Amino acid sequence: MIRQYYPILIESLQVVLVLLGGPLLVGWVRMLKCWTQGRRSAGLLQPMRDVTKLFVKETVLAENASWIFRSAPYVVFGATLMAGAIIPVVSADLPLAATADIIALVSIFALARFFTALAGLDTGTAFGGMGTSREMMVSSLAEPAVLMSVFTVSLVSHSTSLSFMVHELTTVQFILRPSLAFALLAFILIAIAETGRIPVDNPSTHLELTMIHEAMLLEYSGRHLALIEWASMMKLFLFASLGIALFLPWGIAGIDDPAMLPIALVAIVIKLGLIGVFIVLVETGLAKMRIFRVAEFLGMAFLLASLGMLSYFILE
Amino acid sequence: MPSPFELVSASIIVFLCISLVSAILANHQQFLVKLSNALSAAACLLAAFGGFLTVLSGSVETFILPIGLPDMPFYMRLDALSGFFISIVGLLGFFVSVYSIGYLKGFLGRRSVAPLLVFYNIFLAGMLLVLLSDDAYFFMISWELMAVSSFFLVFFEDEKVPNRRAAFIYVLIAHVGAVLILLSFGIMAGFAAGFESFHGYTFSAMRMAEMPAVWASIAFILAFAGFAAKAGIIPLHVWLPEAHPAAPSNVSALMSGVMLKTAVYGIIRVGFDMMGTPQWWWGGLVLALGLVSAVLGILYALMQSDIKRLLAYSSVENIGIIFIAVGLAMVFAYMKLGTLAALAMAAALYHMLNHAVFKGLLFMGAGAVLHATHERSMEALGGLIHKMKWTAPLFLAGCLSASALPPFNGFVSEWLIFQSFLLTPALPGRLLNLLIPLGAAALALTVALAARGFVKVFGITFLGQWRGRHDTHVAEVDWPMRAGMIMAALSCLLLGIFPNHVIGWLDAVPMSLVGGGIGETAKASGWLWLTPVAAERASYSAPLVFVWLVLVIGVLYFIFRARGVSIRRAPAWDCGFEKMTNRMQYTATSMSMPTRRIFGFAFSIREAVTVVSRRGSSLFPEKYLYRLKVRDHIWNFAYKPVSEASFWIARRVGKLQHGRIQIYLLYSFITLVVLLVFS
Amino acid sequence: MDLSLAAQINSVLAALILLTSFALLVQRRIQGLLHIFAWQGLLLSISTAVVGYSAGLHHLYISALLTLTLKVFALPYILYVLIHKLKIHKEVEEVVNIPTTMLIGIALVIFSYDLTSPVRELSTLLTRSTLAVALSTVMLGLLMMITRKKAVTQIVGFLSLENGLFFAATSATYGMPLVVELGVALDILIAAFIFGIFFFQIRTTFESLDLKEMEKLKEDE
Amino acid sequence: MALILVFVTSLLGAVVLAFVGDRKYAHEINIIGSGATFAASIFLAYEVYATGPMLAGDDFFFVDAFNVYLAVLTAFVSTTTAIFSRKYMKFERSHGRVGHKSMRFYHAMFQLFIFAMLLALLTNNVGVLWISMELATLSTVLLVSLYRTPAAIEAAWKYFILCGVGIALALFGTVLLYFAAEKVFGEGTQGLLWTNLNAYAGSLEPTVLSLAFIFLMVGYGTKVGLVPLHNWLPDAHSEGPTPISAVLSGLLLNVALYALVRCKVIVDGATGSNKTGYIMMAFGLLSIIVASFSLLRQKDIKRMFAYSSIEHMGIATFAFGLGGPVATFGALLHMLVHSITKSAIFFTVGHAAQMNSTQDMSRIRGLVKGNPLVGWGLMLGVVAIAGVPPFGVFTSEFLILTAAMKNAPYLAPVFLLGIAVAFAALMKRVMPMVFGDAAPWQGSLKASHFPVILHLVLILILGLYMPVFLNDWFHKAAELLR
Repeated sequence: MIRQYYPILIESLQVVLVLLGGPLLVGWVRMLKCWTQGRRSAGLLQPMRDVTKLFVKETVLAENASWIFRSAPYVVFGATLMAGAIIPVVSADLPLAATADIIALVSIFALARFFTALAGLDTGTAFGGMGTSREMMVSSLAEPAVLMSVFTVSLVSHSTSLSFMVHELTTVQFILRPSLAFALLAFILIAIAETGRIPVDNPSTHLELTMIHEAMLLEYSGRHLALIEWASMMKLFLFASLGIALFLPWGIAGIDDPAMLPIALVAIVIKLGLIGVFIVLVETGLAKMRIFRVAEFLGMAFLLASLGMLSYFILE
Repeated sequence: MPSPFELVSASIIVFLCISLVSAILANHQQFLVKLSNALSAAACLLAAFGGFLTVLSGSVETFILPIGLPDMPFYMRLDALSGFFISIVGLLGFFVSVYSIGYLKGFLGRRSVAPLLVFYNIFLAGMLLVLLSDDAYFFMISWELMAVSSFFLVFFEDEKVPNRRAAFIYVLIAHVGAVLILLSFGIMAGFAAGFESFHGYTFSAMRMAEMPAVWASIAFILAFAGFAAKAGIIPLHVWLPEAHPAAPSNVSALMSGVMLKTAVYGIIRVGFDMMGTPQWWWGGLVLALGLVSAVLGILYALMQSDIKRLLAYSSVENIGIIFIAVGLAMVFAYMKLGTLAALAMAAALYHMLNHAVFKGLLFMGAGAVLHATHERSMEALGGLIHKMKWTAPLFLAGCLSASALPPFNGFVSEWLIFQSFLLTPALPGRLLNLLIPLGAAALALTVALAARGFVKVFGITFLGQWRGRHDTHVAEVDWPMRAGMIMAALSCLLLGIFPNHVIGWLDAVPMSLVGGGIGETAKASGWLWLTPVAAERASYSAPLVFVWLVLVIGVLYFIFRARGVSIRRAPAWDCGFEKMTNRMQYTATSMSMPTRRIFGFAFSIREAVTVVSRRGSSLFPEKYLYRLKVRDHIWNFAYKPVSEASFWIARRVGKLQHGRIQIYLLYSFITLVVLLVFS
Repeated sequence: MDLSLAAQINSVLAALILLTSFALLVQRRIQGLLHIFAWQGLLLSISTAVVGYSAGLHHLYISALLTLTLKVFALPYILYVLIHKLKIHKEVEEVVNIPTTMLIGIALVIFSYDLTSPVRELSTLLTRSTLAVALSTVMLGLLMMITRKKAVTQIVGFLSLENGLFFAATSATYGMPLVVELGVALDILIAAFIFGIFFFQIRTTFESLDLKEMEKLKEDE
Repeated sequence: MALILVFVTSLLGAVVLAFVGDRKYAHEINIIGSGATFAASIFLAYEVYATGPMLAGDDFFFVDAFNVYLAVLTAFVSTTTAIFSRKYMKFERSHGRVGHKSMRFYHAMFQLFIFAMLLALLTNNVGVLWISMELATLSTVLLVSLYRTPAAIEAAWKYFILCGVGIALALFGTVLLYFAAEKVFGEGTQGLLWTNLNAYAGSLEPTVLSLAFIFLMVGYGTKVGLVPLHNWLPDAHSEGPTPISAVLSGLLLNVALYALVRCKVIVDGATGSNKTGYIMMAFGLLSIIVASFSLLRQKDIKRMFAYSSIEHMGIATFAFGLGGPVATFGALLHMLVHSITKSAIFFTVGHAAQMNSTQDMSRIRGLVKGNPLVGWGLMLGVVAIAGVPPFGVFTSEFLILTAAMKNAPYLAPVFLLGIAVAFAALMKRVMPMVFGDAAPWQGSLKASHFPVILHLVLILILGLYMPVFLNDWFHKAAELLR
């Protein structure tokens, strides 16, 4: 009975986790930040409150906004949620994980970005265009880099389908590989860029000259904005758990052993918490880069990732 | 039930008849446009169907046409490979022909469309003949028929000097390429039967021929160079970004969508079929050039502000991607890895099919924009999404496929190529081993850049506000044009959603060439899941992705509908900026500025800012003029020197014709003496 | 007379012909040019006659006669008349100066001797040495055409070149078959008329017979 | 029988036209005369095809596969040229570029020229071959200078002198041939008959023959227009009346090459080596390269196509030098297709020049607008001559190139270079002339389209389908020349 519904259960659990996890992680990061800067924090649930507030607010649409502008939030949210249904967070045994392997996953994120970018251009404002242009620059360097780093992992684990990768990595005994080290390094850099954190971008700014991701969203309001914000929070969460799944998967429940789940939950919470700490350290430690330094930053990430794959082919 | 071969040949005959009729009925334009395009559409369907059946059954049909030299009739052969390409030609030809019914109306009254119709049909016939021909002579004839007819199509609007220039460069490179191919055939024929008779010219004889490795390589290199020139591989691509914009859009759709593929067909035919097993470094060569073309192609594309030029460069990129896959297939075939070779080959074929469809769609869309606005430069376009309610979404579908985003078709084939990269085992030769990861990296970069490029195309052309000085009256195009684009867009989606069926269908081709297939393993875990080799290695389910997206979006949308919170329209906020004008938008040039900064080394960029100031005082400038000229290096590095050199030689040679009769007599005298001495 | 004597006569004539063609090279005055040319023709016809007599080939007499009429009387006369009609002033102008031309000429003679040596070995004729002379006459004629500036002198060179050919035809071989002889003679006659016409055309269009006028047609720099 | 007719008609035509002079039906007579010759040549061809090679007029004439097709070709092209020259010369006459004396002269000489070429082709006597070659030259010299412009006279003079000298050298070669033959056949005509020489080539003295070949090569090579003996050709072709240019480069060059090849056969037979072949290949390649590069910088339209003739003769010469059945087949075919195509081109060029009243290519524009058939005729003709299928020129070039790739692969790149450059040059020049907007000064005229269309259709057919008899002839001829 449970057995046959187990896949559905685990999948829905996963989806719920992602939906809630995103805002929570962001809240956690903000809390930490406040503490480090010696401010009183708004609490763990603040992001969630923001989103719900936005949902009830009225939506204002620019006059010449087309259907692209209106549909973009839905596409973004849908795509991100799908990614959420694929990346193993607590259990490697996701029925939907086979829907899209890691390459497909990357391009699902790309799909979301594609529409955000179009939305930025749609209203024909100066800032929208600027945001789009910059975002596309970042992405056009970040995407290949992320692909390369995951390639390295998938070469090691002889698979590109996430659940099998996790399974493989958890089951075989651990050996330190230079290629993986490179890949991990690259991945961290890219994750920062992809999720629009300092030093690449600053999610909490609306200062015209520095913003990238926000610039595209300037015209959004109400539920559209809510969807996008929520999606970006989920994205942070997902990248974090993707990193976990690829580079430190220990603790994730393997193929059909539900008994493992509680431990897995605890493990993931701890890991995410640590990642949050890491993010905060980085963000308080560093300042935002000039826009064209970002290119070099990402170029380095790309280089590292390629080095990882090279070293796999040459050394291992 | 006629055999596939009969279907295809019937369509060829129809094409030739149409071109004849069009020549005769030259002064019933109105009627002619409808009739001839409708007929060609029908003929295309015939051909496509024939090709489809051939691939489906994996059958081989041969036929000998008793003309040509009496000792050397025209041999024809319809096998899975040619069948596949024929079905591509037929499919896109069908869409485009339907589209043309509307598109050519734009020319009526301005100029006679008779030449266009004549050469358009010869062009289609020529491509089919190339795919059918089975001996060197007939192949060359069909090849040049294709080339020359398209050459006349390129400068259909012949008053424009740039068009003529484009056509000239095109035909020159095409002809040189053709001669190279001819030379390679010469080698093969020589080893097949010597030159005591004409029987060495048939492909079957060449297949039999035993060639020493050196000569085989020379022959392959020659053929490859020739075909690469046609395919527009960098550095032989220069004709492509000139010719495609110059040609009428329906023609550029065909040229870019299918003509380039015939070159790939040639390489596969020679490399896999006629040469037997390829040598490993051939694969390496093809792979390397493919990579270069892919990356540089898309980079150059990003710099363009002319829609059709941009699309043309993106064709260079896609051909590069196809070559990457073909190169991998060659390497695997050399290593006798049947399945992997089949995977790479299938990826290549699939991507050709996809590229044909979406690039055709995009060019048709560009044509629609051109037709509606008479404007090709994106700098003067914008906001068309409000005026062209049909074209915009269709074009968007094309862009999504071209930038390899799920669930559209472009993604599937590129995914397969990535898979074949990741499945590569250790290879012979350190160079290749380096090439594989670099290749993967380059491909990844290409895909990302492509997405960037197509955001630019769609965003600048269709979104925002009209950038032109005065807002011209723009109307949506008529139904035939829409129909053509709709069909293309639908097939983009379907090819993306049901990859298993497609792969299962085209599996006959790799089966016949590399003796392996992935048709079975691909749908091992049901039609829903695409698993190229095994579910453990990789899996992708396009239908689910599609359904999921539709579901989520639909659900959310209806939730909000149900809550019925009103949406208020207001002027764009833009951080409180006031008096927004359409000149404040980002333009195509400014969009691509970051890329220009990052990848500047790849171009020759000339920027100039001139300050126009009132009354000479530079303190209060009236306006700034910004001029930008971005060209690819290849022209200056490779072509200019050659042409200058040949003119230099020409001048030297001209001095021979000195004008003084005594000198001429002296030539004869010296010749005589020299000959007498040296014999 | 016996063959050896005929051979001696013949080789003497050969030597004389060679001499005349050298004389053509050095001659500065057009009048003199014509005279020398006529002499050359005469020598040619004599040698033809001698060969014909000694070998008892009577059709050679005909060709001898032809040569006499054409080369000794007709052509020189035509040229003479033309020169007077067209008032060509007397001096010959050369591109290369005379001594150099002489040296080149001598080199050519040596060259043609060397060239025909294998042929001479196998020739069984009494006239074998003459082939070399014929060849060198041809060469010298060509040389003359190259080194002279006037249309007339070119023609004279051309004709002496043809003399060389005749000499080869008659004395190296026992004369070509009559058909050919006649044909060749006819051609030469026509040629003579044509250059006659030409001189007038050139004269009327260019006001001179200097070839410098006729260097317009060329590849422009 | 037919043989006699062939000569009678052309000679008679010459005589009659000499008397008819500038009457208004002179053109028609000219056409009829050449037409009759053509018909006769067809009969002759039929006889030969039926009965095989034949000797006639006590061995004075020899007709075989090799020369009979050239004879038919000559008669055919001369007929179409006559048809073309009807309208063309009427235009020239009405625009006062030629007087009535010159018209008389033109027609008579035209027929005489045809006669000379046919004689050269069909005779068996090497001496007579030489004579008729000379006759062909002399009969065209004054046609080249027909317009009496300084340029025309200069061109004619150069033509006269250069070809005269060349031909003289060829005579020396012939003499040497006879000199060698004499020792085998003794006195008399026997020693000059090609059939005999060919039959007993083995017993002729090789040193003499190789010496002779050099003179023949330089001599006839001058008339073929091989570099560096070619300098008369561009001038003569560009300055004469266009019909003459058409027959000069369409026919005379062929005949000269024919003479050369006939001699080559004998010499090869005697020496038993392919040294002659190498010499011819060298000349061929040199001609291809020099001609194609010269094409690049041409301004005068007829001059350009003259150079293209040099290039194609070079190709044919190269192929003959290459030897082997396929290459020789290609060479023979190339002679055929080149003369058909090139004459067609000259027809259109003539009209184009008349329409724009200039031969300067920069002043000829938008022919398709002015006269579509002339425009497309020129375009297709050039496409054909540039060696693009499905036109016949491609067929021969295909055979030659592939054969070259087998027998002399190291030469193929040079060949390729030549072809590419020539193609580029022709296309670059012709596209603006044919397309684009018509020049304001462009006039209209009654062009004679029939010959052009006929030639183009023929050349197209030859590219796609070769009649069996032609194929047999080429094979026989190739046998003969190996």
